[in-house]
Amino acid sequence: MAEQYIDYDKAKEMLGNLTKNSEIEVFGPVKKGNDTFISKLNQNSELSFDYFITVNSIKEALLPRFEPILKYRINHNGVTLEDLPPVKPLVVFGGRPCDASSLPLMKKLFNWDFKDEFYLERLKKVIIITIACDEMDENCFCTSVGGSPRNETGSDVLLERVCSTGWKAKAISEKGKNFLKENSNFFNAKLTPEKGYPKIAEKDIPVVFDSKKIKTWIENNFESPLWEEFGANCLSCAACTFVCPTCHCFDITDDASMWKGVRTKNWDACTLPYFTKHASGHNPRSQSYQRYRQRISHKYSYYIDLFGQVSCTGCGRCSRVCEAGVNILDILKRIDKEATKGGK
Amino acid sequence: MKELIAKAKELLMNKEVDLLIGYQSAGEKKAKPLLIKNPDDADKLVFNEYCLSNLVTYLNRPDIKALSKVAVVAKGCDIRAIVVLLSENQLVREKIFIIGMTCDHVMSPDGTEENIKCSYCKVRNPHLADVVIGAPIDERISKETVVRHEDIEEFNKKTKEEKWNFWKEELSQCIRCYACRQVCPLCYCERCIVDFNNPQWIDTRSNPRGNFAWNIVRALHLSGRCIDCGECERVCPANIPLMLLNRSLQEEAKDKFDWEAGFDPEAQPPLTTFRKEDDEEFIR
Amino acid sequence: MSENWEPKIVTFVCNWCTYAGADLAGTSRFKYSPNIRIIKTPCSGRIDPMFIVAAFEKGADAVLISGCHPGDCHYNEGNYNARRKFIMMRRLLSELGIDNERVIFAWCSASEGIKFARLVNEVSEKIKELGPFDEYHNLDQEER
Amino acid sequence: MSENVYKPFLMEIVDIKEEAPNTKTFKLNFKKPEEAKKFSFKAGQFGLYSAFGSGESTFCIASSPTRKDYIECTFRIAGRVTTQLANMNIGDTLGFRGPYGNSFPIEEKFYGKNITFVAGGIGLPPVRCLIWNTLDLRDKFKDVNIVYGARTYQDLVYKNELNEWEKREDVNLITTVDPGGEKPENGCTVDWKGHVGFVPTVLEESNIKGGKDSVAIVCGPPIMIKFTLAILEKMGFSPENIYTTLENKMKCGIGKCGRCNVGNFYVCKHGPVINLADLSKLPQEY
Amino acid sequence: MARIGVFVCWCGSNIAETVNVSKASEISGNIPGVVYSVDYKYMCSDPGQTLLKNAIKEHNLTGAVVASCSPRMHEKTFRKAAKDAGMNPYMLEMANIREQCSWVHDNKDEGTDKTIDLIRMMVEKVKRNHPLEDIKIPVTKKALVIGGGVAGIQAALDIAAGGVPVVLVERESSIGGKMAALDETFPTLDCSQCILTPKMVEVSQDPLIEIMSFSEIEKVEGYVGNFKATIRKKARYVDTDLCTGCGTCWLKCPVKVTSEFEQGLGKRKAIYIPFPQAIPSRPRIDPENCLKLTKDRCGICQKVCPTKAINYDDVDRLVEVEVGAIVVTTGYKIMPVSEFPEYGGGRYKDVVTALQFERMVCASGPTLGELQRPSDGKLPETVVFVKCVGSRDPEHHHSYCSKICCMYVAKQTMLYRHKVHNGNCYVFYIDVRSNGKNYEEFVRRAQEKEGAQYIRGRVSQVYKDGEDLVVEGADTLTNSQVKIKCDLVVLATAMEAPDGIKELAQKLGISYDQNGFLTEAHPKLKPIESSTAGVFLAGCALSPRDIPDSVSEASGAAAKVLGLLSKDEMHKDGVVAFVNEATCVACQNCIRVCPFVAIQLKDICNRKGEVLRQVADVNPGLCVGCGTCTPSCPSRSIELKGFTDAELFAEINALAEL
Repeated sequence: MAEQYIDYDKAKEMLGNLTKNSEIEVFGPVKKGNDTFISKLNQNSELSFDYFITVNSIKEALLPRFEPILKYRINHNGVTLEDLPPVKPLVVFGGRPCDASSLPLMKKLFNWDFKDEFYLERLKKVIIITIACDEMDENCFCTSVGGSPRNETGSDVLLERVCSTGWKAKAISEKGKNFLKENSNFFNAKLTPEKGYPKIAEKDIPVVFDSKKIKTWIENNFESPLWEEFGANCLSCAACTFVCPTCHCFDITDDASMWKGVRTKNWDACTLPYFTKHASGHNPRSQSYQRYRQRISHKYSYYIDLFGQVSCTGCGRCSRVCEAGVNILDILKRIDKEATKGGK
Repeated sequence: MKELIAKAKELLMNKEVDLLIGYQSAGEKKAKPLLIKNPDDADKLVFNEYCLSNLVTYLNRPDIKALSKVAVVAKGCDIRAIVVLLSENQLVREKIFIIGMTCDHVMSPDGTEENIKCSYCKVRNPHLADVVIGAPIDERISKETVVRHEDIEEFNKKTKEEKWNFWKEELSQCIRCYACRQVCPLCYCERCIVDFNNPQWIDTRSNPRGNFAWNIVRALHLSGRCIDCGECERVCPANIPLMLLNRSLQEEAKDKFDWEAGFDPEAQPPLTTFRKEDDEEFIR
Repeated sequence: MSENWEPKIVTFVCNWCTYAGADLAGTSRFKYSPNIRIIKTPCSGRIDPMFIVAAFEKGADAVLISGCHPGDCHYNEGNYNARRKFIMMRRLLSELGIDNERVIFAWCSASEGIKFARLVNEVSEKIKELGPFDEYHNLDQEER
Repeated sequence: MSENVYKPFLMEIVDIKEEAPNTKTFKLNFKKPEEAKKFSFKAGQFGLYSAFGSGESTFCIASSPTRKDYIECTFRIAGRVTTQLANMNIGDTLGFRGPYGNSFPIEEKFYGKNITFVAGGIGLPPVRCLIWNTLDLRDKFKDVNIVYGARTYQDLVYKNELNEWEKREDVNLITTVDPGGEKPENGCTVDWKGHVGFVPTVLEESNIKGGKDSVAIVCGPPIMIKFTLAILEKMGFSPENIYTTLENKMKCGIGKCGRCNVGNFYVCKHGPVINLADLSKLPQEY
Repeated sequence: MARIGVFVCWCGSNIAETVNVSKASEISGNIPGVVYSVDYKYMCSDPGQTLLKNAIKEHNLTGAVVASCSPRMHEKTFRKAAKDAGMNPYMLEMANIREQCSWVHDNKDEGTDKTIDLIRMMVEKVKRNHPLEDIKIPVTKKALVIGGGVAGIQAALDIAAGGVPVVLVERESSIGGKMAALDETFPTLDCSQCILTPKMVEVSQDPLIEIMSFSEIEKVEGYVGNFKATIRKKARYVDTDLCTGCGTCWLKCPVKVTSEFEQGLGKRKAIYIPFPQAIPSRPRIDPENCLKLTKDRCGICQKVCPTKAINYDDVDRLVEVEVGAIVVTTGYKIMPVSEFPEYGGGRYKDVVTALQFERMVCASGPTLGELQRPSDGKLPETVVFVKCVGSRDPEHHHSYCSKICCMYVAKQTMLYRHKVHNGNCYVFYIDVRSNGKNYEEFVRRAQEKEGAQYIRGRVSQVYKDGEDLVVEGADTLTNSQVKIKCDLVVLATAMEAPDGIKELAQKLGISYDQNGFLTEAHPKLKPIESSTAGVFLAGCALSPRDIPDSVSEASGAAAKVLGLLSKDEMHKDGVVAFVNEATCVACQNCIRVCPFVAIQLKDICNRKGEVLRQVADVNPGLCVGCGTCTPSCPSRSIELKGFTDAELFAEINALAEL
């Protein structure tokens, strides 16, 4: 097949077209203030393609902020469970490789023994159209965790910028191939690749730590005073975890009137003070640095024990969003240094 | 800066304080909080117009509260938070050492615009401080001036429907990360009302209903208390203009109760008192 | 709006003045619209502004809050404290674009049975005019 | 979409027992007999019980896996869900999903050994399941000791069963109440014949023996566990032979929600049963 | 286990006419948690109550909803019935389907629907209700009366008459108050001393009354039934136990100073009793003027004292008393003439207050009743009285009316005319307020029979013309300016709250108004109660009053005290606030809004006794259950039993769509 290109206008048209179909959910980049967000699109959404990286990750599309997992009716004789609406197919446009590479990671968890079909079903039905990076900032570190600006993992279609207003499309998966085929009328832009694109190469993002060393250090240094230093600035909000492509913790709550109710899975975060607090008042992780330690350890140690992989894609979103100045890359580099120093 | 570092070293060296909270550089035109216990670390301290954070919020953290004395670098606007915390029995004045910094204005990180709160600032020279560092600065607004916020004026030109649609759109983007709560120096509850589930006052789902309830209760709990530091809006990852609500309630407190929070630790907070002649035109 | 839609007006009253006023409306047989549901609290000081939100969330089209006139409070000051909270809540609701006609505050004494009946009728008529508060009710999305 | 892992079985309350102040035991039958048929569990496993309208709460299954067709759970009123559960009547419906988690290694590790149960207060329900399991297979074990204590006589749960065990020749039951708990002014309605003293002390003073052949199962409030473990080690129980169940906060019960882990140990998946040797390797975050 | 019964009353046809009661009962039976529902013709009748009681027992109900009339009518009835049947009375709620449904609606369908809603709301509430217990507070059977004027004297006597011991605290060295300084009293013109002193003696002789004169309240802790007052017994330098009141000391004392009791018109000694009939009849030494205490000279009194009662080393002592109730009768002070320079006050000796005038005409006064003007002792031939001086003058002084001036000015004109039969006396007035028994007649007598000339208008100035004073003012009836030459000007200056009243109010936790007068708990229905339970008020401490009002209020307060202390313990209902100490952060909002000072901070300590943190703490004895604290608490750590958020939310929740 000949090379396929899509430009801004065609992309807008395509996404606009897809949004018309109420049977599918479409996510794409929308500008708000100075920032761009991956948002669920509707007819009025104003798309924007000139962004370096979205504030949030595409996680939101596959693991909704809240999602019903049970519906029921209450009556005098008991309770009746009701069917849930089926998961809709999705198209997610505009994530970065560090977004898409989170999906296989997350799948491992939701597929672990008990299968969370809500996530898995969406994963089956989603088309991930990733835009390869052609910019970076000081918070990016995908290469240190096995990624790259043009990493294909998790994507169905990868778009690579060829000029200021368009991309070259590449199908990665079967799903992606079909999508390109079905939407070939949008992927037929006549674009001439311009010089200077892509602006960055893999080598621009150097590997700055060794995640194996970090794991070993974490395993042996649970009580290290450094954790207090790492978490010193943390104010215990959930901004970092909510924008993170791989943070997946959730809460389950019921909302009910007298007669009917819905049980919902909601985002929750290990950094929030109440996360592990028992009804008795006991809290195993009562201090903010302990919670921050859990976050890092989970990603760089526990997850590897369970699923053999670091649960971080190096997107740097957590550092960008943290206004208290907690910077994950600084911390990982420091751990790396400590580990090297300690010889472990 | 030299003066600040010297003072910090002195405090830490003489063990006058266990911890000092100040700012450090976080790259060009950026600063971030610095919590230090060791006098040697004092060299990292900076103070410039990019020192946006209100460090007073750290004073509420349980591990910091447990210390016997803590020094905090604070601008006049930040000290207003200390005043409120003192009046609400959350701090013991003797346990904090306030390093007041004179400050003309701060800048948003892109480095061009003066932060909006600074145009209403009445405390360029810090009050209540144990030591004031920096040359005195002319106050551009006197304490008596009744501030009219331009953003509120502009917003209030909208019709009901426009306002409703505006907030519906904005608040539907709230992801309930509670960054606004956690960064707020005045949100110090041991258990936030949103974590209270019997009854469940506020839907914890980040659906529009829950988001409305959450933002309403937050604004209400800050009414008559908010000191206009703007931290909630600054940290909001969804860029929701939270200060629109807080500022309008500040105006209301000023208009109806002649009250501005954060100046007098002895004064009775307005929602815990009343005047018999309070406005009741709206009551039938 | 369905044809036989009737507004749902949740009313929070204090025990000593307005509840007694409503009783007086009853003993005097002043007829009023059946669209209100009264929730009794000891004092208007007990009425949390968040009750308004809760009522809207549960399907109320309007909320009526009533207590003793200033100076009449059984507990001296409860209504004064409440008044300040309501001032703030009202401003906040209006900032959010919520129609002030849907949140009504009134003082109604134990002797004002007629005022209570009139009030309910006025509010009921007004809300019929405004229609159901779908904007708020529709905020309750079970799915994204 | 295939099976919804979060969908509970609907259960009917067929019996309610008031065990102690604010503590109740429900006996639950499956509403659908076909679900009952398929259902099985092992001692030590737990489930999530729904009060529809309030949410889910985690408790162990307190009945023995050797007794089919029903399950029992015992809970104390602590939060919103348990409050609603406590308000329910016989015939009402609640939800149950499970069984989840690991179980006590009865066949592998307990057969042929002396078994000592040490429980305090509301810590008895998690081991009650195992006690009945043990008693139902009594000839597989050597001595069976049960040391159980609570703050007051009122707070002792399963009083009928305590009587039953007391009478059995093949069980050594030691009951105790904290000093003062035997007094009528603290709600004691009987002439208390058991011990008066804290569980660890009573355990230490007993004639129970440790050693290779002995397994202990400990459950109760953290402070009791802490002191009991020290005593057990002194009595000659090896850390591998001391078991307890962890009770971290849980939401999903199936390893997804990221709440219950202690280090890389997911209480809902790798636990809740854990022996002291393994527990000591985990970070102190429970 | 919620097992709730619903009882729908027909109230004959009162409810049944507009509400389909059987349908309401039937549908109510389907609400989860309801195990029994029934409708009945008259629930409040004996058979109705029996039905309720039997159902509670038979169905083992944990809660009940009676849908009938207003709870204001029958809540007590049904709760008592529930209690009789063994159910906690607070587990019964009423749905008001008569006053607030059947009587105000016409349409039966609408009425029935609303009834079902109202029942459902109450069922949901009852599900969340908790059994509450009445609160029992032990009481100390002793009372404290603060202020020994006529009101305090009366209150003490009445309380003691009821068999309850009383401590009567007076700041001055004798009880008696302002009334002791008066000459004759309106409207009967009986001699003030003649009627007051017997009462003073009675107080001193009553074995149940302990007088602590020359003493002040230092501190008050505790709450209704259980106050602990610390009283400062100021150094008197005279041992009152040893002293017999023989009077040798004050006769021999060489120092003469101006007498306060005589309003500055007479003299007293440095060791003195304020007036001859003082109770206790024990002198004190004025340390500012005593030569021994100021200059270490003299010492005569000690030398002459036959009982060795003089102690120059005396110091203040603090005494604690435990009492169950407190009566505050701290009275008033009057504004001095010096506040009114425009009327010559402070400039001319012959411009005096009405109280000074009382002393000038009093037979026991400094001139023994000879009327002499202060400047030169001349008999005043013309006297001008000016009313509303400082009162009813919001621009300059007080906006309130001092209430008694109209009457005592009328009295004083008569007293004057009785002394100076052909003297002229003029009264400047705004209007004459004489609304008491025989008061109007009294004023008319002064005007018509006793020759007082009333001029309606304000005085603009008083100045001196030679030896004479000239009073210049307006006569608004003739619309003319008047100038009156006179010898004496008497100003009826305003009554004011006494010094130290605010401090005292703060110690007692009671409120005061902008004028410093104490505030009653309710202006109409609780006129002698303060906002703090167990603290009662009487007399001019509240606002200007005359003697009969003060005395009757004092008796009223005494009756309140006796009622309160009549039982060994007080009972109050269980609707009180409670604190969740685990989540309270001691922000003090609740403490600040509580109108009854029922909440305080409490320290939470570890086992070593170190303070870990503070929390709010409700004193259930003081809490009246208004619930104002609850919305003030941002973390909802204080709630009101019987009206918890869970209970009220349940009612709101019950309204959600079917």
